[in-house]
Amino acid sequence: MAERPVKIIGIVCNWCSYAGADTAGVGRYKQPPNVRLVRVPCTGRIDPLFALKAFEKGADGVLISGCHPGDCHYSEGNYYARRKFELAERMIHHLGIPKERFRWTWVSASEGQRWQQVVTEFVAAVEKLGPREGRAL
Amino acid sequence: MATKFLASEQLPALLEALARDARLVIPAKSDGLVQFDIWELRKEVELQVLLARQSPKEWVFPQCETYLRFEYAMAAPEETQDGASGVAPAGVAPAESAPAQAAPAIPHETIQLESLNEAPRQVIFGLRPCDVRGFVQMDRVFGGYGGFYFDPLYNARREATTLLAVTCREPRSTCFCTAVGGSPAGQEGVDALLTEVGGGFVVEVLTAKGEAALAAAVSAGFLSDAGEAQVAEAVRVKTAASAKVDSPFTLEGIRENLRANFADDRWHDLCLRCISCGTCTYVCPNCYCFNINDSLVETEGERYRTWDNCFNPQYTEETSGHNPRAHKANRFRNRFSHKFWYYPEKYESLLCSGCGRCIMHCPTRIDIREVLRVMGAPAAAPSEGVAAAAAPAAASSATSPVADQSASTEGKEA
Amino acid sequence: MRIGVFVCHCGTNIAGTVDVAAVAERALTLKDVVHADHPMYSCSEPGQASIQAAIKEKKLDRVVVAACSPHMHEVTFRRCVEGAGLNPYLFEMANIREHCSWIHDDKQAATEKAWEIIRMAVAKVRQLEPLYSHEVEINKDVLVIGGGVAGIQAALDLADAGLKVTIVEKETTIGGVMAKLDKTFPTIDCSACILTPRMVDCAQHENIELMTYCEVEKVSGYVGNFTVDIRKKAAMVDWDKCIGCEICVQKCPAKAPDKFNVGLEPTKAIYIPFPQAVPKRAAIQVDYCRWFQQGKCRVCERVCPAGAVDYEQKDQIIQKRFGAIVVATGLEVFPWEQYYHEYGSGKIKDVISGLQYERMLNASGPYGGHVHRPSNGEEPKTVVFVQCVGSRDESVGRPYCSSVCCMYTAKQALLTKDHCGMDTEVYVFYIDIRATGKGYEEFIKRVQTEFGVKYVRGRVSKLYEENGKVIVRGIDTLLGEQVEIAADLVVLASGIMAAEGAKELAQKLNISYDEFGFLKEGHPKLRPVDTNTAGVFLAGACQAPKDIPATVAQASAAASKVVGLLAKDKLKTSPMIAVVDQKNCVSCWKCIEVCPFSAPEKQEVRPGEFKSHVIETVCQGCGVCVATCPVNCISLKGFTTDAILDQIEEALLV
Amino acid sequence: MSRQDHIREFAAQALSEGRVDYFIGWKEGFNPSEVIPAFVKEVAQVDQLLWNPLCHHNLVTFLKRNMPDPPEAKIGVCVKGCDSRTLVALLQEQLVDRERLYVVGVPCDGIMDRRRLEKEFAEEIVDIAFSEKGQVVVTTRSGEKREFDQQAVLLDMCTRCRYPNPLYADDMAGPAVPEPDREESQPDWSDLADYEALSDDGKQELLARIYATCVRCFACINVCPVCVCWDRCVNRSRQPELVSQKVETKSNLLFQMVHMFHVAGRCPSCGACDRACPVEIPLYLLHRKMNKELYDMFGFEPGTKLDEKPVFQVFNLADQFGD
Repeated sequence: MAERPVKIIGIVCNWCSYAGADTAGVGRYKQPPNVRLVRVPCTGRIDPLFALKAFEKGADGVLISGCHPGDCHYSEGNYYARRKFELAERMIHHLGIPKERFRWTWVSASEGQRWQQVVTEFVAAVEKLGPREGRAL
Repeated sequence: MATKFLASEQLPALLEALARDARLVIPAKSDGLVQFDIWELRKEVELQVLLARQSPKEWVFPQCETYLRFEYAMAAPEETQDGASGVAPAGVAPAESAPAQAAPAIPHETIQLESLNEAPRQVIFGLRPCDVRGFVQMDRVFGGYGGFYFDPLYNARREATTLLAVTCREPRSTCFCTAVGGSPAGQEGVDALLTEVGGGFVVEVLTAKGEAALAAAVSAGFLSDAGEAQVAEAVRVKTAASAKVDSPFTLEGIRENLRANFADDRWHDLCLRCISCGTCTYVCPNCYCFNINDSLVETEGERYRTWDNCFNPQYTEETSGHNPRAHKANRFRNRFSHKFWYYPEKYESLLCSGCGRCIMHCPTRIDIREVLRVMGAPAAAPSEGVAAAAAPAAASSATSPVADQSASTEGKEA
Repeated sequence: MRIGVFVCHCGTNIAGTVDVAAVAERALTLKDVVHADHPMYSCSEPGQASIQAAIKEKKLDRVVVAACSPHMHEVTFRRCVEGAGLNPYLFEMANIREHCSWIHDDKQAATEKAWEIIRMAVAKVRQLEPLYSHEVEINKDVLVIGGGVAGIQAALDLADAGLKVTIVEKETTIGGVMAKLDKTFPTIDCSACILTPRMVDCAQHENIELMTYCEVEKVSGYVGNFTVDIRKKAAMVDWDKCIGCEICVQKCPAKAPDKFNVGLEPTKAIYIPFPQAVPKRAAIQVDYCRWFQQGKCRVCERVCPAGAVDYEQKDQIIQKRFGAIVVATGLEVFPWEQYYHEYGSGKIKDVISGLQYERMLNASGPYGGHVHRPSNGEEPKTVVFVQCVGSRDESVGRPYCSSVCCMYTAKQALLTKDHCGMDTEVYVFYIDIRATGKGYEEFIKRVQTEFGVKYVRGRVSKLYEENGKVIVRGIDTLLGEQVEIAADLVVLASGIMAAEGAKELAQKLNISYDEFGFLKEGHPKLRPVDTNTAGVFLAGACQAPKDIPATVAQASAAASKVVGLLAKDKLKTSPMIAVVDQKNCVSCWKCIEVCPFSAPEKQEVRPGEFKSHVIETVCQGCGVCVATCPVNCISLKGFTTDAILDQIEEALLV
Repeated sequence: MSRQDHIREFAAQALSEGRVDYFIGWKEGFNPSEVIPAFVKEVAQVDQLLWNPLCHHNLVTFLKRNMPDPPEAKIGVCVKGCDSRTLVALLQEQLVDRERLYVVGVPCDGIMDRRRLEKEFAEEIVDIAFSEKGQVVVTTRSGEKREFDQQAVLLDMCTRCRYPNPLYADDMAGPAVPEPDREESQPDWSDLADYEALSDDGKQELLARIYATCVRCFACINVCPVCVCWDRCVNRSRQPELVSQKVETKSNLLFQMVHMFHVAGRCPSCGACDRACPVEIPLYLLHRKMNKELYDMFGFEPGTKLDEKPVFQVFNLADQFGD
């Protein structure tokens, strides 16, 4: 039996990256179908534990994206968030979850093409590692 | 029943024989920590260290057990007359027609239940008489004693479990089994008791269960009949061991005294260093409180129970947010009062076998012996400034959160 | 719970790639889903009608529409379900167009993905609760901070709209930078002639209260209900008595630096900045006053015909309440002396700043409009202008363009020819000419051709004195050669900075500012006069360097925003905000620490017991506090942790 | 005057002058090998107080939310260097009321790793004594005596200590001990090296083994001096259920990660959690790593400066994280 397709949880802010993914859609920028997006108002709303929770529940990868620094709709949310994500990234790797399975980045509402690129690259990286089964987290 | 002798070198063979037709659980060392574990995984039985970190309680009363699975079967909804609504899945039984005005029922939701009760045959080897008494004391709460609740999960497992205990040759300074009616060589609830003597163990087979568990070993010749000298040495070992156990407090009048001291401010002093964690209850051989959880994801769910403990701030929290045991001291008092007052009152048995694990492993070494010496003794004279025995709850309720509820409420525990 | 799921065809936009009928059918196997349908166009009138009909017939209490992006039609469908009597927030959109059908070709994969997206939406909708907007009473008074042209314009517009306005100005007079200017480009209008009538209007308008020589001390509250502490600085003159006769100024024996004239000539310790000042009131610069410094003098007190001088005056704090705030704190000129040591650090007398030159040109300035060399008082024969001093220069930490210098330099070059004669040699060193306004490019052309001002493209590397001249050494990048000009006067087009104290004020107002201290607009394109704090608006150069027309336009825009805001008697707040479950609050105040809007506050729930409370009207719903709260006792309505976790979990059920 | 004498004297003064309602120090436990937190309410009891290398408890734990009894009690407390950093972390966020505290700083030469000693004997340890020469004499119940070099049986964290002297104290129990030049030296994270050298799968296997043991007793969380949620810990919450109540490896690890993220920037790795864990889970693998990364990210050492804020409650526009 073929390996199951990898499943990636994407958590994106409403104003930039969710809209950027919309822009990608409007521009018909084709993407692999492995990402499931959860919309939140701001990256500042994202508890890094959501990513750990996703891994616990069996996600093969977690992608977080929001407004570029300086562009936050709420002016400061992503400044707090990037500190947390940076630590989360390091700690997630510390737990033996390969770096390639967690990515956080910035995609603005106008960057449809960049969204396509981010998704395509990330899915390819996770696919290279394959599905995660039976891990400690 | 018979008294046998097991030569030291035959111990591995005995364990192998025991493991043949039952799950064998032994104390074993891993990363320096002695814990009960399945023999197949760790074959070195550890009898030098007196007590495993945790009691063997979890092998009969697991910390977390799923005992019910359920699934909502989603049939289709009632068909509508409106063709435009499109979806008309095939093979769906039409729903019962509901009265026109009422909200339509949800006829498409049925639930399937599957109850789980795994009770493999098992032998716990190498536990101590106090560990066994832990089970014996706990049996009452789960076993329907006095016409109360009978827990099928616990009893099935208890039934399938044989307890082969080992006499404590070198009791610790924290041991107080004799103070609570036990002994380093206690036989209550023990299916067979091994006592280490020169060259091996004297094995006293005490119950039919014990006999059955050891039958294979007897027929294979690992166990021979014990000689008189060996039996005599075992008696000496036991006597010597008993002498090494302190009797740090007296049970006499303890219930009455705890009741009298219920609202005493000294509870606050005693628990100042308590961090309100659950360590004492989770290492304890007979703390049995548990919590029930449901989890449901989409249509599938399960019900499981997990250990809980009276130090958990949410232990008695009510839905409203009110907690009758809001203060750490209230919760602290409960543990000791439960073991020596409420439980005995209801089940006619103490709920402490004196293993001392709670003393050894408490992060701040809260000492149950000290607590009982203070609070289990007659209330202090009023001249010492403690408003308690004579002027109970009402008088001190203004200053002491301990006094927030009456003793009788607490007494209904468990 | 009775959930209805509507999977939109969107013509072939979705149905072309996703098997919508099959997905709708599968949706019925989900827990709580009692109805599923697949309309051709959900957003169309028949589509919406079918949703409303289903809500009524099937008694749906939650609705999921799987269609396009919520950015497209969330509002549409919220209204739709509300029309059928459902709370609009018991609705969730599953985006299976932009995020699915449009980006995938494989029908099977797209259908599978659409199915999972819908399941996630159903998982979320189960967690939603009805939400209700709240209404709060609003105060209709407006505070304008800053009395320059931006503040004046905003105040007049607001006052004309019938709102009570208070202008707080830190100087003794309103007028700001524009009052210092001689002429304005490109029309060469007299700056004072167009500004002073407006200043007078402000003073006379029944709806405007001028609070000059005042500063904002503290701001609390929120949109519709701000409470502001204003510090009225002690002028040492009782302004109720002062008649602005200037006798005190004439008799005062102590000299003091003249801020208004940018230090060209000193003024007196007791001063009135300029003749047309509004209000025309005197104030004492205590640091230079002989009475305050040496304990003798009191000349002003003696000569004052009104008996207005009061040496005992103290600062006063006045508390006022407002519904909205317009920030118009304006600009400051870049202190080039501290940075450009190659230009002599301000030690060469005949090197002056553009603003100083304005005062020199001005007829009511210290020299009566006569251009002369500060070193010897002679009229200059060769004048060199240097652009981009403190603009577009990373080396002094000012990478941005100050936006007005190209134009004011051209204007000053023209005025030089006008004042000193057409035979005066006038050079302008520039990097690029930015003349993007109406009539600006034509103006530059006119200055270059009609007035013969010589434009040299290149930077000036050094200014130094030699034989009574200022030697300007630079490069002409068009010719590719070194240029050296012996000038009589050099005017530096010093750039624009945010006003001193803008950052501190921004902190008090809880609005953002950039690394240069310019205040941040709500959105660079779509909310250029809003800030991220509701009820606070921006006007003029406090937001970014801009010229007078742009400033006035923004001021009017800010005013119209305020009018729009205060046109209602009550404010409706978004219900998708954070709310504290005080039962679980552990009073760690991390929420207060991180909130960009100061929405959480300490609320005394029982005597001495404080819990966090989010002020509904202030919260913007970003959720930073929610992610920071260690006990998760703050939840963001519409985006609860449960809803997020359930979506994640649902997506991962294989 | 020994540090112990100082402590007793400070305690006696504070109690007799009524500056504190009670004074928290250390005293002997149920035998001389055990030291426990002491809560002294009367001057007559100050002689219980002791100071020796067994005083591992971080007494700041007893200052945090809901611990003081009565809640408004004025408290005197002893802090070692590492303990003082947890106190500073609480003070940074105003989570304790400075006005109600009297802090006695105790410069520290390092604390015994009692668990390591326990593992040297099958039998119970009943006495641990310290000689002048830096030797530790351990006696078991049956009378066996063995000597150890004190430096060799210190807690691992004490051998890497950068802050042996309290950073915040009203009075100091004796002179400071020598400490590293922190401007010059970097923190030593070599204790993590073995774990970090593991492959991703190796780490997961090890974690799976370690976290299978966790019993969710909350000792780590409740003893943690900077973990203040106490009765409201989100690890107990079932709505939202961030961490499953099911006691199993995955959720046990997640449980611990919740703790780690919630103390990130406030935890100075005092090690109280490691020592409290009844099943000896090496929690340092997480909190030391976290602090290593925070140091790498921000050059930040939690709880060292009173006027600093924990790094996750502030931000810097110039932060250079992400792409």
